[in-house]
Amino acid sequence: MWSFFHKLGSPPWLYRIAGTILRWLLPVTIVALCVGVTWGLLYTAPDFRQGNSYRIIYIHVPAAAVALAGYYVMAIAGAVSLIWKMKMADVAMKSCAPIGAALTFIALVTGSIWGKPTWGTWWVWDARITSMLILLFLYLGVVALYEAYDNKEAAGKACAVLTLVGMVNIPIIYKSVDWWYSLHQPASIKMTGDTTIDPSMLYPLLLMIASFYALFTCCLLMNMRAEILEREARTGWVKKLALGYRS
Amino acid sequence: MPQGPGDSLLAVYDLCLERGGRELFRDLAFEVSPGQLLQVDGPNGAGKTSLLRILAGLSRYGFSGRVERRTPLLYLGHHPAVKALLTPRENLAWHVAGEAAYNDGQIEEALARVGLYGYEDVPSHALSAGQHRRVNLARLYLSHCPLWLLDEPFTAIDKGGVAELETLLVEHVGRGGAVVLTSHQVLRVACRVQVLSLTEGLLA
Amino acid sequence: MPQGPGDSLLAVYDLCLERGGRELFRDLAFEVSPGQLLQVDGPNGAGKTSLLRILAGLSRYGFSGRVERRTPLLYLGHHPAVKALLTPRENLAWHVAGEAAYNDGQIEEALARVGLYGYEDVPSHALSAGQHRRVNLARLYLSHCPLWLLDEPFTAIDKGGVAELETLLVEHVGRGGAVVLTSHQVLRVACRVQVLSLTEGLLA
Amino acid sequence: MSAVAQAPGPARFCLVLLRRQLTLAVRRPIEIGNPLLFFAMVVALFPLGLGPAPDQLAGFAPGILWIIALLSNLLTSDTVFRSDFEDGSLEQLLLAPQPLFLSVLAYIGAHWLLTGLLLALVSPVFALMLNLSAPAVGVLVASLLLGTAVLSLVGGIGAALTVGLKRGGMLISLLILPFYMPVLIFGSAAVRNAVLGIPATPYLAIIAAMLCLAIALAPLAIAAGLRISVDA
Amino acid sequence: MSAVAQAPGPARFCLVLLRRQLTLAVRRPIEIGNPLLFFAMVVALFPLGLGPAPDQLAGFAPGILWIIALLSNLLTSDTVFRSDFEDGSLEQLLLAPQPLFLSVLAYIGAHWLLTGLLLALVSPVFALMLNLSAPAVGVLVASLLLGTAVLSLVGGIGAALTVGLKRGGMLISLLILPFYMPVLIFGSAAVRNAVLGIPATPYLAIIAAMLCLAIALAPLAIAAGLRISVDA
Amino acid sequence: MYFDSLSAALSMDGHGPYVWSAYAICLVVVALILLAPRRRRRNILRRLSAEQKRQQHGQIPGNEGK
Ligand code: HEM
Ligand SMILES: Nc1ncnc2c1ncn2[C@@H]1O[C@H](COP(=O)(O)OP(=O)(O)OP(=O)(O)O)[C@@H](O)[C@H]1O
Ligand SMILES: Nc1ncnc2c1ncn2[C@@H]1O[C@H](COP(=O)(O)OP(=O)(O)OP(=O)(O)O)[C@@H](O)[C@H]1O
Ligand SMILES: [Mg+2]
Ligand SMILES: [Mg+2]
Repeated sequence: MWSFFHKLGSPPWLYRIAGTILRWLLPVTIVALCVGVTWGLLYTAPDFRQGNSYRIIYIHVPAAAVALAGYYVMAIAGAVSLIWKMKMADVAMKSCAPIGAALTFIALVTGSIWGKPTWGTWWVWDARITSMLILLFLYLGVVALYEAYDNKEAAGKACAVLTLVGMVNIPIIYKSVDWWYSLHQPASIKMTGDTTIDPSMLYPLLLMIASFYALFTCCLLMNMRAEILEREARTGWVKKLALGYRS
Repeated sequence: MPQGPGDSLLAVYDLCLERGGRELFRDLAFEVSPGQLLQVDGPNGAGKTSLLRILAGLSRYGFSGRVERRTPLLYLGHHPAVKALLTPRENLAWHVAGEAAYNDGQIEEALARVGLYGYEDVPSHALSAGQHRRVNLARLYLSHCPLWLLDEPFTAIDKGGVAELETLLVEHVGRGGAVVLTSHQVLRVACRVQVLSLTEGLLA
Repeated sequence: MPQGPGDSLLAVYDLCLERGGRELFRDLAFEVSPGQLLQVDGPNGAGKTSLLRILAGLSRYGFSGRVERRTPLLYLGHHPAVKALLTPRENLAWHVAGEAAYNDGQIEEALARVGLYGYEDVPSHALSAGQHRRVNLARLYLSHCPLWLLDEPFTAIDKGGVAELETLLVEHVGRGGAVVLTSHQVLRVACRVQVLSLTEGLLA
Repeated sequence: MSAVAQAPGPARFCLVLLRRQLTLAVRRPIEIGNPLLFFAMVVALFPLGLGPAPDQLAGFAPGILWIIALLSNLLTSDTVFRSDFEDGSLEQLLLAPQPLFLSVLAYIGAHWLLTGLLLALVSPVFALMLNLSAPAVGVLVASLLLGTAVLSLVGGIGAALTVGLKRGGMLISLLILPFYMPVLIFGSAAVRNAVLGIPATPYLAIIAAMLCLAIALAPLAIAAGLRISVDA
Repeated sequence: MSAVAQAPGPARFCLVLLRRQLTLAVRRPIEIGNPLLFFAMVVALFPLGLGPAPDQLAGFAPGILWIIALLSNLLTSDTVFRSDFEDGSLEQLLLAPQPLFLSVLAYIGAHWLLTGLLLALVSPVFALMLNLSAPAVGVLVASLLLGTAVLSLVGGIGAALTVGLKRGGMLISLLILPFYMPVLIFGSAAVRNAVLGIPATPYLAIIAAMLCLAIALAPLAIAAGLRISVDA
Repeated sequence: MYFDSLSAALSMDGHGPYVWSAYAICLVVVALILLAPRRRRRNILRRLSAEQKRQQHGQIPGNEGK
């Protein structure tokens, strides 16, 4: 158990194992994404109320779900880095932020594109949508703070503090946004619709959700590998690695 | 674990520092004992300020090695920590370093000793460059910390001021204190000055 | 109207200055001619910086008297005018003083001469205190202004750097330029140094 | 050689810091008047920008007043530690033999006294300018008193994390605005309830709870942030 | 001894300054993104504070967008000359053998490119979030392009006058907000007209006229202000 | 396949532009987050290997590390 933790803390080991995982996970992810997209776009029947526009669900929901989960991954990594002073947790946390921001962005953009045919407007100030917007700000805040520091070790620590503060705040933010919305008007627009989802739509959706999780993992590992290299640029093992690299 | 003599005020083991891709020093190990006056010497960019900040505990990342601080210390850095809007008197009375509560008499005496008699109640931004730094140096006359870390304390100070400061350093060392300082000037003091040379510096 | 010799670069008539209720100097009158090296001397708070800013034309109120500037001048003050976010190279190439457009070769040479070879493209905030000031001093190697006004140019510069600067000053004076500078250090130069003493200073 | 003078107790040191910060502010009276003037002027901007329909304005007054209070807090948060960082006082504070938790609270307390408290005290004037009803004004003051304290504490975290950056610029607003939002929501909701005659105490209680949480946790984050900033 | 190297021509020097200012901004990409993010977040504050009713929001959208543009300009104006003052560059600029009028225009130009222009270009996104109608968006962009240039110029005057003060802080907002108001009034009126289908060009023409006036006069005031600030 | 023809698939009863643009944006963003770390890693390795080459030729009087 402890030896596993020690290994996790060792950059060369992590770098290598991430490479091994990526070697099979990345192709699988890409194939799954392609299959899911084709299935959703071309091989399912349209929704009886929303018509073909509902096909956006196959990217919208996975992106939103993974973006939400991503923040927790980031916060946990931040906590580990602050409490156990594990440098690799720092790296993981930093690597989460841009991916989370990108996925949140996808969820927002696809959502608002979807909104135009269904609600007739690009944007509404609904509780869930607003909290998604806030999530985007939270992610961008971490990215921006990290980039603003020159000393990357200090940057990691600063971001860890910020993420932890965010962790305390996220429930408050979500709760408050929910209350804010219920204050003003009844939910005239229901994103969920009470329609029980048809299995022919559910399976491609599940596949897409799974592949977005895999996508997140892949990107995370790739980002971590790059980050490890940059931080360890002066150590022997990276130099050896670079020596074998044809430019 | 290496064991230093119990009475040293500061001990440094295996200190290595790399900044901006250059190794500034490696495997630095020394102790500072009571009665010692240590001048850190070296050309611009040698790493004197970086070393002092590590000794003071302000830098905590980016170096390897261990520093043991066994006593309260007083650190004066490149920035004077003098608030332009406050008068010299207020600057000392309300100093954020919070070592002790000084009474008015003590403060006036310290200011007089750094040559600011008559300037106690002038806002600090209306002082000249040297006077501004002197406000900071007045802390040395008030402090009871055994260990002083001074980063170029003579900057902008005139000849008379430098001589007086040197006397003060000797007094402090004589009382059983210790001083680590950086300076590009040669110290003219009546006691032994140990020199720690950081030779890596500018390439010129 | 008093008439100075036609070839002086700077002439000062009847300069009086009072700051913070104290008279710093009165009826100051002198000329700076080509080939002259003038050191303004005096303890902290004597009014050296104030005088230089009046000579440069930066202070325009609060004094009486007349200053005639007959040539372009280069003023280096307490603040180095080095932007922390720009590299030394960019700092010189895009300098706001806008005296001339220097090419890359000239800039590299000037930086090399102040010992910043290899640091041309490091952001200036990652330089040490002395290196930061050296970027500013590199302008002296580029400038073609006959008259230099330098306010404590040796601050934070190491011994080697001070010696090189002194050589440069002598060269400049030898070429027919003139230098007015303040410094608390004694100049070690191989030419005549005129000293203008502002004795009023600290009361200590 | 033993220390002759005793270091002042933490409480006393805190008071000294508070006094120091307040004196610094009072040295430039303009600094104290500024948030108020900012408040006044932005209140004046709204009718100019939105068009002067008085009945609508009253409906929006709670939101508008709260948004302005929030912005004026946001704008001043950045300066809490900046000047101390630049002149080296912050280093000395970190080296001081005093609990950083309390010192930090003193800084934030001074900031709140100078922005939040003052703003809350003068807000009735502006509320009347926007036709807010009298009972709502009381709730407005109470919600501002509590809410701005939370804002100051949260803003302090952003300030601590960005103070060491060469150009923090508006980064701080990006970092802390999301955390400001709950305060805005509950604060304006409290006032709006009061306008409608519904009891506002639940909302005030929530803000008070947030304040307790913030007092307990924010100084920790601020202290950690300052240590990082001074190091970088 | 005669000057060997020629001083660059004023136009060339201006371009160098512009490039310098833009590089300084680009060195921290965060600086460029920040005004935009600030815009986005404050846009989100309004529904949170005022309530999410879409039709009402649309009515307020012109005013809200203009107020935010104004605030974000106000916040950044302060920094135009500050860092140059603090590191001594400003003194050197005043001593330079170059026309100060043009140098100052370069500084202001860079500020406008980085705040006004960028903001105008992204404003359609936020306009859509507040349900502004499509034809009004065009007018919004045009009015912002012209109006923010006036704001930058006027803001520069405030910045020049306050840069030498030990703690300018929000003094600048006090000085320049009154001058911002006409721009706000005409700018938001133009957009409101466009929403209602009334031609907006008269208002745009007025803003353009203000811009011409500002370009001719503001640099003079800024230059004078800088000389005073450096002296004090 | 649900659609009869390519044009039907493209138009999707009028919803085509929405659906396809959403997917296109998604594709671009996903491609970006996949390619960016890859490019970054390559750049680092390339820079390091170039640095080492220069050092072997003795151009930079740098330190040799551990
Ligand atoms: C910019 C606008 C939008 C945003 C930010 C947004 C955000 C979200 C979020 C955060 C989720 C939750 C995902 C999860 O927890 O697993 C979600 C789910 C969903 N969204 Fe959206 N959405 C937007 C627009 C839309 C539109 C216009 C529609 C369709 C009319 C829509 C339909 C759905 C559906 C059907 C789900 C799955 C619901 C569930 O399983 O709970 N969304 N969206
Ligand atoms: N802004 C100001 N307002 C009022 N008085 C000032 C101001 N700046 C400086 N003084 C006073 O003017 C006197 C001269 O200051 P000046 O900076 O010229 O001295 P200096 O000779 O350059 O000293 P140093 O060697 O310390 O740099 C000092 O006594 C100082 O108190
Ligand atoms: N923030 C930073 N980031 C990266 N490198 C830095 C940073 N600050 C300083 N350095 C580098 O570290 C080296 C040592 O700097 P330091 O300030 O310790 O020098 P110093 O000996 O105090 O010099 P000086 O005599 O000029 O004050 C310099 O070569 C400098 O380039
Ligand atoms: Mg140093
Ligand atoms: Mg001086």
